[in-house]
Amino acid sequence: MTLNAWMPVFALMTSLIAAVVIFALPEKGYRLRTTVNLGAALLKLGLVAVMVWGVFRGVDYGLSYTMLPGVTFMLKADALSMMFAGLSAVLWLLTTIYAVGYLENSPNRARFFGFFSLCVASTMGVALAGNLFTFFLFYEMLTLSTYPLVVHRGTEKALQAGRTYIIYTLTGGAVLLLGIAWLHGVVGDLPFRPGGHFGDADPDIQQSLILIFILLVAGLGVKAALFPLHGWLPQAMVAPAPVSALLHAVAVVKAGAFGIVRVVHDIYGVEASSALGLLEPLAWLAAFTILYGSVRALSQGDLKRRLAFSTISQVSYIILGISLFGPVAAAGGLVHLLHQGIMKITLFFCAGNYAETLGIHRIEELDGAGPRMPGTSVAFTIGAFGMIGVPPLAGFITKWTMGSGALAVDMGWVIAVLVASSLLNAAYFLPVVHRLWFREPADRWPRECRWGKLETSAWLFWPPLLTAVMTVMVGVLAALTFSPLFWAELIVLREYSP
Amino acid sequence: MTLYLMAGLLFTPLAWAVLTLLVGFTRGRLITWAGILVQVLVSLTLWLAVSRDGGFYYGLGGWDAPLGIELRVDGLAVTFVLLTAVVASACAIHAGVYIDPDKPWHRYFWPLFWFLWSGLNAVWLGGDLFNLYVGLELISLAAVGLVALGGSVAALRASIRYLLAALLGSLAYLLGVALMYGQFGTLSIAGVVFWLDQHPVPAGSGLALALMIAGLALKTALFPLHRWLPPAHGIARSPVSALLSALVIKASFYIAARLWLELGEPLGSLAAAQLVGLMGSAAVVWGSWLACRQPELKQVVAYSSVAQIGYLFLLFPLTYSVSESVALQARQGMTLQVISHALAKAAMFLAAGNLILSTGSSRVNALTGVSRFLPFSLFSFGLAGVSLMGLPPSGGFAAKWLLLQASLGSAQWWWVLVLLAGGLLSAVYVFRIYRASFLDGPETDQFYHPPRSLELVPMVLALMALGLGLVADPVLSVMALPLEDGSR
Amino acid sequence: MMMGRMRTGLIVLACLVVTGVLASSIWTIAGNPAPVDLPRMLSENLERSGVEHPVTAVLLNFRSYDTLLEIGVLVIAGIAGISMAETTARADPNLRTGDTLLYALQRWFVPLMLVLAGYLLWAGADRPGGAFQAGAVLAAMGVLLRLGGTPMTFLRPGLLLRLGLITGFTVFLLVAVASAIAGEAFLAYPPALTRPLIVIIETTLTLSIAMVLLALFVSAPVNDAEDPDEGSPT
Amino acid sequence: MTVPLLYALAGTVLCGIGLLGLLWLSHLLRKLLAFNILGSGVFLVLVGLPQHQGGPDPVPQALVLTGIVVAIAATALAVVLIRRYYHLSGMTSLEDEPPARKGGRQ
Repeated sequence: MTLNAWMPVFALMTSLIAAVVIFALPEKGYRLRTTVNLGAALLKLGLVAVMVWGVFRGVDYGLSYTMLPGVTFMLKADALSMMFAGLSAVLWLLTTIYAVGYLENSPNRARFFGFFSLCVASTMGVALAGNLFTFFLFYEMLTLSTYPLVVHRGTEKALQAGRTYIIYTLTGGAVLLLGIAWLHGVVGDLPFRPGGHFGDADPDIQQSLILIFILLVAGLGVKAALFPLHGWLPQAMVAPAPVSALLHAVAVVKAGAFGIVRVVHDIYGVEASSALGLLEPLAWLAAFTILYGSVRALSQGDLKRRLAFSTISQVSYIILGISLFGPVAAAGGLVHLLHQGIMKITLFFCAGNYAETLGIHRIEELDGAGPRMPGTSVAFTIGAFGMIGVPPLAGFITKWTMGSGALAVDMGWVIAVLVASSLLNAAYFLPVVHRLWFREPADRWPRECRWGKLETSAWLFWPPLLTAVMTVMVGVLAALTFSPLFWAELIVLREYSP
Repeated sequence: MTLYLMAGLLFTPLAWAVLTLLVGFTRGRLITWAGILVQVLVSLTLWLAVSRDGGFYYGLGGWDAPLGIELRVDGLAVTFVLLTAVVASACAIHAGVYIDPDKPWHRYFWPLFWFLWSGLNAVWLGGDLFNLYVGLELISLAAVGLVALGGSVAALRASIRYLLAALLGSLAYLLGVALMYGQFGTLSIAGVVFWLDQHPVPAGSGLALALMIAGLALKTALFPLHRWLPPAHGIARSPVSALLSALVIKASFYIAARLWLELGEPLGSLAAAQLVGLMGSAAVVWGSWLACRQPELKQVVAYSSVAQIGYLFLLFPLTYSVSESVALQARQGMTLQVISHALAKAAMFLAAGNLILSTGSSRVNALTGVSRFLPFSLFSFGLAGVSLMGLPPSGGFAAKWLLLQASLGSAQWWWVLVLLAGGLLSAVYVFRIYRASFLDGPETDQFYHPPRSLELVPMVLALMALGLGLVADPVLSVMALPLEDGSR
Repeated sequence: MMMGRMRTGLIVLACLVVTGVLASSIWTIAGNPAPVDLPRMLSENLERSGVEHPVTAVLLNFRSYDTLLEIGVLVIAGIAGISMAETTARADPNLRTGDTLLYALQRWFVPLMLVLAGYLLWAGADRPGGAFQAGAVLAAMGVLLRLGGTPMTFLRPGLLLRLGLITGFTVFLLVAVASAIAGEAFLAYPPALTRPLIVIIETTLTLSIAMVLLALFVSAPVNDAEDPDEGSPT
Repeated sequence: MTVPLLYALAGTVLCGIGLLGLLWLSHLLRKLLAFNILGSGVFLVLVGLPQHQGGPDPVPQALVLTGIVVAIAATALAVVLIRRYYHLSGMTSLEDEPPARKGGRQ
């Protein structure tokens, strides 16, 4: 066992141990808890950075042992997992900073931060899992560790949302388990491998493979909020803002989308999936979800709910990207995994800031908030423009790459979907931006708090600005080495030419 | 060496029962701690010995079967012996703090506890049909005595019902034993198996197996014979409930499983196997459903036992006329389910006891706001719940996975549905408890904080249940060890 | 009413079916001879067992572990019984009887039963009889005494009673452990001592069995002290 | 048909009667008696069924002795429990819920 073999374990452990320590600390141990939390997040970031560099050079980070007869527990770092792991490491740090400020003076913080760390540990596990079985392990752990975060406020409404959340995700988990167990029964234990395993699948098992694929995607689709399995997501908006940010930008929905990518790319393989006729229906479903989410977002008056429907729409870009049979489109989809995370977390941070500082929850209350909170509002505007796909921001890179990818494989209808979606994005984001900057503010804000010399608490102020800057950077610098786009192309290269 | 180990396993519990009977509660506790140490050491040594050298038969009193009583010391038996040592020690440590030492009748807790333990060891190792009957009765009577210990009307009702059910079950089993003896002229299970291997199955011997398994199913509270269980497990003191749910019902199931695995193929039938599986499935559904509707915390946990027992009985259809590998998976799944349920359920009952202690009420609704003040016991409860729901990485999940593989492998897809639906249904009642505790309640901190030692015990058990899935392979490899003596 | 009738009918039917199936099964089984001839093996090994009577040999030697556990079961019943009993001494007015006939019977029966018990115990070695039978007779004698109003204070829950309950069991156990320490398999009596050991075990068992049975009779569970159920307000 | 076999068949009848009583009766003492009848039936089967050329089989006789002791222990325990139950609640069956507290004699 070399150090390299243990690296994924260390990356996992940083947040797992942090969680245990936080649970053990007393509720009042405020300073120590923050220190532990931030320290662990920084450490994880460092570890992940080392591993990203290593994976780029071709170092093999992996660990596996037999957990059950015929089943291995396998952690492995490849390019795709590093993309997700990197995203969660960066955003965990920022969200932790944000959450410290957000939850100041509220009860049950030990519980909150404990489960928060646990949730990140699970996400890390999802990213680093080396086979479907291990993936499922962490996938279910993620479900459980996010439940206490969703119901954190303890109100009747929060508990109701938690119930919906758990019904959806556990049922999805059961379906997924059935798919995994069946697949295991048919072909045994399969590690994730670029190019997949079924390039020359036995015709006898094709029927089973198709059914299993449907089960797997249905199970994963719950978390990825694919239509019609998305019902839990808007309800889960009652959770505190950092949780919404984490759920929507990093952990839960991405875990679902990431799982679908894994199944298509690394279990079935793009070619085999396409040969089995599985990709085209998936693409249609994703395209429909994109439009459906956008249309529903139009009519939401609550800011966070609007963002939630926007998420439903945006996550399906990833699935649409990989289900178009072609490397360029796949790169577009994968890069959106990162881009959407950064942009959406910016928007949620901002929504949280409005709620915490001015007591604003609904869109019509935002009138004139821009001049009152210029930093937050600039960040929000950048995030919104990014979502719409204004050049040269992150969203533009995604849509451009996917569009050219679709043309390359002669699927012109995708362009239409992309354009329609962008128009809808604009239709539900621009009014918000307009209200922010160009409307007269009402006489008084719903519930205003003063936080010293900045427009809001410093803990709340800097994270959205940082992510907004990142939104700009990943777009502007997309051509550089180690940009998300570069990394996505690296993954696709390994997938399409194994 | 073996001699001392066997003597340690079979006689120290009996000796400790004598010692603790002679002293009061507090001194009994001290003596019990010493006894626990001995038992854990002996169990562990035997386990290590068997995992190194393989299993063996041991004739008690120097008389081998069929004349004497023969013990069968194999991987499965020693694993359960070790499990018993862990769970019973945990319950005893918890009970030592939990039970009020000032009530005069509580001094009898310790001797009954030790008799229970000796009966359990006798059953795990037993290879003789009649000796198993005596062991079962020892367990049943000690368990009834423990349930009745408080002497309240509700406890008496529950224990009388429990006693009658247990006695009926035992007699059905004994009738089966009588038929077996009449048929084969021996009481040694190994002897019967050996004879059946070389001769055609004689007519009329199926009934013996059916009677024995029916009696044992009644003692294990398999649906629809489960009605006695929830009152008894719900009303007993929490450490007692933990012992009953974790170990006592497993003893009768263990015998049933052993009989089925050894004799099911020649003496059973496909219809019987499917029928038992069907009853198990009904138990999963019905038990979970009732667990969702109980207003009392411990009743929820008790009905959950009814449901979890159902999974165990899927062993019967999954090992009857299937391929060798499927039968192996089913056996392993059953074993893991027994272990993980024992650990998780003990943790859950002990944690429930702590929760009741701190809220001062046994109702689920009283948990409102507890998550703010008592996260530790609640945590243990929650972690144990993870195992009951069969979510990874718990032992419950590993068991479910293996049973799923066995069902898929033998194309009995209907059990797949039961397994998956059962997991979801158990989530409903587990999350019902979480939900109650997360509800924001009155602001006052009216909760009593139990001592740390009370909180630690269920946590350790719950963590073991949770971690079992991660180390399932090494554990299973010991259980699969064959007996070194193949001549029998 | 209708439901009750149906239920009764069903139960009767079920019992009939069970009886029928059982009887036919027994009929079939009785037709085949048993493959293992245990009685022959038993008589071959009887000499080594140290007792002449095969039943006693089986009980106290071949299957002595059964007997040990069986006494354990009896002790458990005793423990559970006295755990319900009252702890403070109390004169029992209900049991003071002035019945002359009972007194007369006592005078006759008590010595007779003592002798009978002694005989049964001694007979166990070579013909039907043994510790349990003797103990039962002894207990019956105690019941008679009790009914006659003899207080028998030693049967009040206390150390003495508990000691009495387990003496027989303890002796049995000690012999087993001692034989293990002496290097034999446990519950294996050293050949030279087999007979005296079995006599000692039998005697103490008789006393203990009588004690348990009598205690269960005497310790009328009529006290009102009880535990509150868990979680109910105290 | 041998004499022992007759015992065994009589045992089955007793089993049937005992089972009927246990299921049908509700008074606890009667249930207990039914249990004892059932037990006797089982013991008769145990003793009567084994067929050997060389006379009676002592092993089942020893087993039955053990079984009787166990049955007596269980019966005694049950009687103690039932008596106390009656004392505290005034009821003789498990069928209906007990009244609030304490009826009974005295």
